Amino acid sequence: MNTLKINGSERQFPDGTPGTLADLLKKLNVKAETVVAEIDGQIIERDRFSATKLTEGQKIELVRFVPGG
Amino acid sequence: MNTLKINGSERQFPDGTPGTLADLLKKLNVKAETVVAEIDGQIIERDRFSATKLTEGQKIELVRFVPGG
Amino acid sequence: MNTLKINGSERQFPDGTPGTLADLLKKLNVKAETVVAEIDGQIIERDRFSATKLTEGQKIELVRFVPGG
Amino acid sequence: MNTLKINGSERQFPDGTPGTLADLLKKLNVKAETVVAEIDGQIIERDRFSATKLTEGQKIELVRFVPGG
Amino acid sequence: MEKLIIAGKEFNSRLLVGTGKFSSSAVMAQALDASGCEIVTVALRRVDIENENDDTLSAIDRKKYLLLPNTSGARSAEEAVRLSRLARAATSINWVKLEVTPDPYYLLPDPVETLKAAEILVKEGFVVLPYINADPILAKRLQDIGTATVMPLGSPIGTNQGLKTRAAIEIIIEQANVPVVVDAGLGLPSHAAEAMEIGADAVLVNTAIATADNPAQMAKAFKLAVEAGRLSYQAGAASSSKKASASSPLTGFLRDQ
Amino acid sequence: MEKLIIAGKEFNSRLLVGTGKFSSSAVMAQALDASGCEIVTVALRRVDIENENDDTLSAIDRKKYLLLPNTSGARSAEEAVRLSRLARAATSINWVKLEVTPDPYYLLPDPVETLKAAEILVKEGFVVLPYINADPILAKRLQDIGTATVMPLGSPIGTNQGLKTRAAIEIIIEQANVPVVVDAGLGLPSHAAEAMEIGADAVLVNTAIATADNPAQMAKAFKLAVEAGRLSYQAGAASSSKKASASSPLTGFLRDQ
Amino acid sequence: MEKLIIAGKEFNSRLLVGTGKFSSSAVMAQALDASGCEIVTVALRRVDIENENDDTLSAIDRKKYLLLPNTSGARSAEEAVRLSRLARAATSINWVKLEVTPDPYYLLPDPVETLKAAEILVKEGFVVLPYINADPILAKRLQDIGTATVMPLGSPIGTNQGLKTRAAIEIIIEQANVPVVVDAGLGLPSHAAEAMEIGADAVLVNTAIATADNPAQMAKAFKLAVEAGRLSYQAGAASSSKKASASSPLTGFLRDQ
Amino acid sequence: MEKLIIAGKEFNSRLLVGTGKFSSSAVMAQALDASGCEIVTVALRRVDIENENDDTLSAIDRKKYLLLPNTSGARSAEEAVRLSRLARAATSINWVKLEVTPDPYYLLPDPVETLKAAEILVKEGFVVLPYINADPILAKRLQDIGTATVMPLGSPIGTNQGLKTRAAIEIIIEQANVPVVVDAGLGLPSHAAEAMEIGADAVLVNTAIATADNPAQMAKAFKLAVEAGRLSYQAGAASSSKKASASSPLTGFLRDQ
Repeated sequence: MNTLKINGSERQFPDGTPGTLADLLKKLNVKAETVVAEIDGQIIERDRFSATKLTEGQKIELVRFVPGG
Repeated sequence: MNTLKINGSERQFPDGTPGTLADLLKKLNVKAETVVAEIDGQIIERDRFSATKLTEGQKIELVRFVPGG
Repeated sequence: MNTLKINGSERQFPDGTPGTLADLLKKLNVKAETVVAEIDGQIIERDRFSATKLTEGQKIELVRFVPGG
Repeated sequence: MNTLKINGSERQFPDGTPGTLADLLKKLNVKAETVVAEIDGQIIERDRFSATKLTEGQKIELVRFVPGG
Repeated sequence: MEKLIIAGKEFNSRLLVGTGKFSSSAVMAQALDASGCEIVTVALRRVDIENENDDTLSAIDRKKYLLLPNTSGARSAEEAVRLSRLARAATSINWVKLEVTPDPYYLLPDPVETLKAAEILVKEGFVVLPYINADPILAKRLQDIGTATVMPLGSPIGTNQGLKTRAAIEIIIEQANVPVVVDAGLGLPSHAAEAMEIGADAVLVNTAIATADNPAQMAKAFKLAVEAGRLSYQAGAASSSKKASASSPLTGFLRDQ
Repeated sequence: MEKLIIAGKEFNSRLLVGTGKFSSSAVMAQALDASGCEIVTVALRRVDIENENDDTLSAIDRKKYLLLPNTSGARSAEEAVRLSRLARAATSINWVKLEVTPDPYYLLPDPVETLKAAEILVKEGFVVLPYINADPILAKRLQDIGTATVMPLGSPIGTNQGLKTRAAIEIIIEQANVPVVVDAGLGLPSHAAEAMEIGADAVLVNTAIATADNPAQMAKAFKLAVEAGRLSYQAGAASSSKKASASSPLTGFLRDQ
Repeated sequence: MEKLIIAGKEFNSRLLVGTGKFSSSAVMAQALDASGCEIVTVALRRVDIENENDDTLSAIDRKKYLLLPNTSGARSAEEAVRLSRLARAATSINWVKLEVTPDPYYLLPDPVETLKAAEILVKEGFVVLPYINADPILAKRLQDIGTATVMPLGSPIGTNQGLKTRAAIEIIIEQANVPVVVDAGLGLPSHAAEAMEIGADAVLVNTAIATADNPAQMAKAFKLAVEAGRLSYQAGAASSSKKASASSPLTGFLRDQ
Repeated sequence: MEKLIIAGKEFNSRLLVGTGKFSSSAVMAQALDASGCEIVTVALRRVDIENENDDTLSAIDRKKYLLLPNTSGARSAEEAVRLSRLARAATSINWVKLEVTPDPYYLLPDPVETLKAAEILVKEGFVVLPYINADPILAKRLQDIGTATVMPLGSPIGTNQGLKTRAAIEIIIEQANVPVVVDAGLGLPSHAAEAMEIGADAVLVNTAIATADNPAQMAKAFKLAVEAGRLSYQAGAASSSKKASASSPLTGFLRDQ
């Protein structure tokens, strides 16, 4: 199994999946164009989502704008 | 019977009683030295309580000081 | 001579003049349509200015609207 | 001549004078018990005033308490 | 914004403007125009027959503005009634801003003489708008005898101190069944907005506009502030609290609990 | 009204609006429209991957409004810088409303951490709009290191208490060479007007609009109040005085001296 | 501190205390003692003949305190006059605190009825201390007809809101030639001190003392605050300014220019 | 009144007095005596060696008063630390009122430099009483690093404007575990009483006393006001309300329903 820590909680995925950050977002039904991603503290520009391979144990943050003052 | 209106409510007394304002106060267990009296709109000085005869149908007000701002 | 008290100060006029309130206003160069008049405490409607004869010793008030809050 | 910078302004003294900080204070008519002294940024405790020799070119600060809020 | 109704007459503007203290008729006319007001107050005075000048009020278009004569200068009910009658003779209408101010220094209104004059004038068919201290009991008595409004002061006339009498005016508004027009002392647009926010039906402003460096611009500022305050009153402002509350979400932070 | 200029960018509106606490995206959109604002603040939060919902901010037309991300939730300079970088990655622009609020109860800003974060962000080329206590010295230090504005609070966020810090904000305005935007605590249009009257360049409002019974109408009220306050500031308001002064002439009374 | 003189009678204390709302006679007695007051107000009511209880006011030592009967409950001048006469019959002296409050909700005084009653009572030889709204003209009229004091309210009775009417009371004090006693609404010692600082001759407090958790201690607090305010008034307080000024010397710093 | 405890030292008085601005040593000595204070602040300055005069502070009996040196004049943490060390060398004790005021005009404290200096001085064993803006976060950070008190300002020093920062100081008091001493800007006894009523542990006054026409009497006034405010805080003041409530009974009126 493949374990990723996403937004603070661990998630298991079948080996070899999700291949890329883009694949992960699709799996989670999250529109890529609305989010920003950070992998192990490194910001990933949106245009590199599909080029970014995910590997066991990475800490992934998916954030987006919400209403605020 | 002898009817007096005291502080807004009617009261019956046996004929001939209460003879005087002083008698009335005694009947009501009201200390004379703490009250002021008004009969039919006329103020009765305290020293005249016992000299003041009461007659059928009079309106009597018995007032006293109470805490106030 | 003919003496009138106008707005608090006495004024002398040749006998027989000013005949009417309208005449007086003309003499004083006051536009009739901008003023209200009071003679001896009596208000004179504007349309009666020319019909109103003036007589010796009258107290005449000529007032008008001015800026105010 | 012997030059000292006292409270920001230079002062000339005959060679060899003032020998000590205590001597200087006496020269300036400053009561030792009311002041604190600093020589070249170093605080000098009051009990060491007379033991403290002064040498050419030193920067001396003499301060004291004054009224303040 | 729903209309202001005084004595059955409808007005779109909730800002009344006084015409005193302007540097010139032209400046006044521009300010009145910028204010969007529909009611302007004027005073009644003796013609200066020694040096007669043109009628400075001819600058006011009486089709555009309702002229509201005041009884300024009256020190008693009797003088106020006399001035009111003269004013009625001079205008087509019978509205009067009732002022009885015996004190020449602070020009504060006399409650007793004002009530007395109001009773006479209402009987004579006048539409009476009385200028009063912020006195809820007096305001109630005046509306009970039939005045068209009550006009409590925010602070002494011409002081620009603002809504010093807020606590009392809130009570007046709560008890009123005629329009409450806050008069005197409003020195800044924020003062006017505050008066409208607590539910005043209108405000009257003169000194703050007339004595500003740029009266027309200040008039515009008061116009907007009065509208702002009225909209806020109707929009149902949230109450204030001592405790802070975040305007951004308190969940989803980028840290693990 | 002359334009508001922040970091070289021009704006016609001097009212900034926060997007939090609205009952729905539709209500928010109407309120933003009614407010006439051109800058809206947003927060950055984790996506809730358990129950993914649509992007609630899609209601905001980014051609019409400049999106100003805040760093709400940051308790230290480090967290604020991290959030700022993420925000920049998410937007085309590099503006950020800097908030560092270690205290979860009153959400008051930390002066030391805010200054530290501002120094880093300015070096990294951010346009920094720091939210601060009404502290004139801190405001000066921030503008000296190159922040685009200073945003002192009027009172604790969400309290609607108004301009409690007026005395200090007057000093900040006097010393400022960048726009002063009063942020937090303005609960009524009169509060916003007051801030503008004393010379604030703009105000930011969120809670007072979002939690009103009718947010769109309240937004309109704040729009007018901000314009009123600015016009008043420029029109040169007359000062207030203790002594009254008549608005009607003190001569020509109907009586003989 | 120089003495307070009312109707020729001298008093050392400038704090008058009302006797209402105390939890018990004992608590009241302790509070009166702690307050150092010399004048206490009482009300006049019908004896409840159905369940006669002891005279709760026997706790008050009439050698120590001047009993000042009020006319609370009166809704008209007529009722107030009647109550005043009954009070006089009950006490050795002819002092009365005149209250005419037609409104049962805010208990605000009626200016017209109060003036009417005052005229009658003064003629009958009463020493009249009228409770009024903060109305300078009414205050002047009352002192002109011969009342012994004027007692303007600071804010509606029992609200503890403090000196909301400060602006008007300052005018009343300026015009007064009888003692000005601020009555009603003073909720904290600082409110009483403020009233004395602006020149009030005395204050009357009831609710704030009687409803405190510890009435005797609060009474002591008001005693000290009234003295503090009076001393400050006489000591000639320096005026406030916008510009700061150092309290430490601005010379002799440890640095070379 | 329970004692005030600062750094383990007990004091009976909750009024600290500054020694600046008095017209003479004699006047100062009388005022200090009348104030009942036990802590007096002093500044440190260069001796004027050109015209040496007697030590003006010899008038202060150091057995009676704790001398609290301030660091006035310091524009940075470094200068404040240097002054503190000199002050310690001059006194038997190691207490210091920490002031860092880079701005020569309003003399407002620098939050960053003040915190930096406090950290150094606490490490060196000083008892640090920092003068700060009314900033709850800064106050918390200072008490966390071990300062003996926090001393937030009421308004800019020497302005006599009073407790302008009340809203923030209430938060500081709520969060404090060291004594909160309100410093600067308190111009009248009522201001000092208000600060104590909301729970301040003490106040520091200088300008208001020193510049009064009669400093000794004003000092006495502040002494009483501080005691009044403290007593009120402990006595549990009743809260204020908008609705009035009678202080006399609402039953037993002389009329038949």
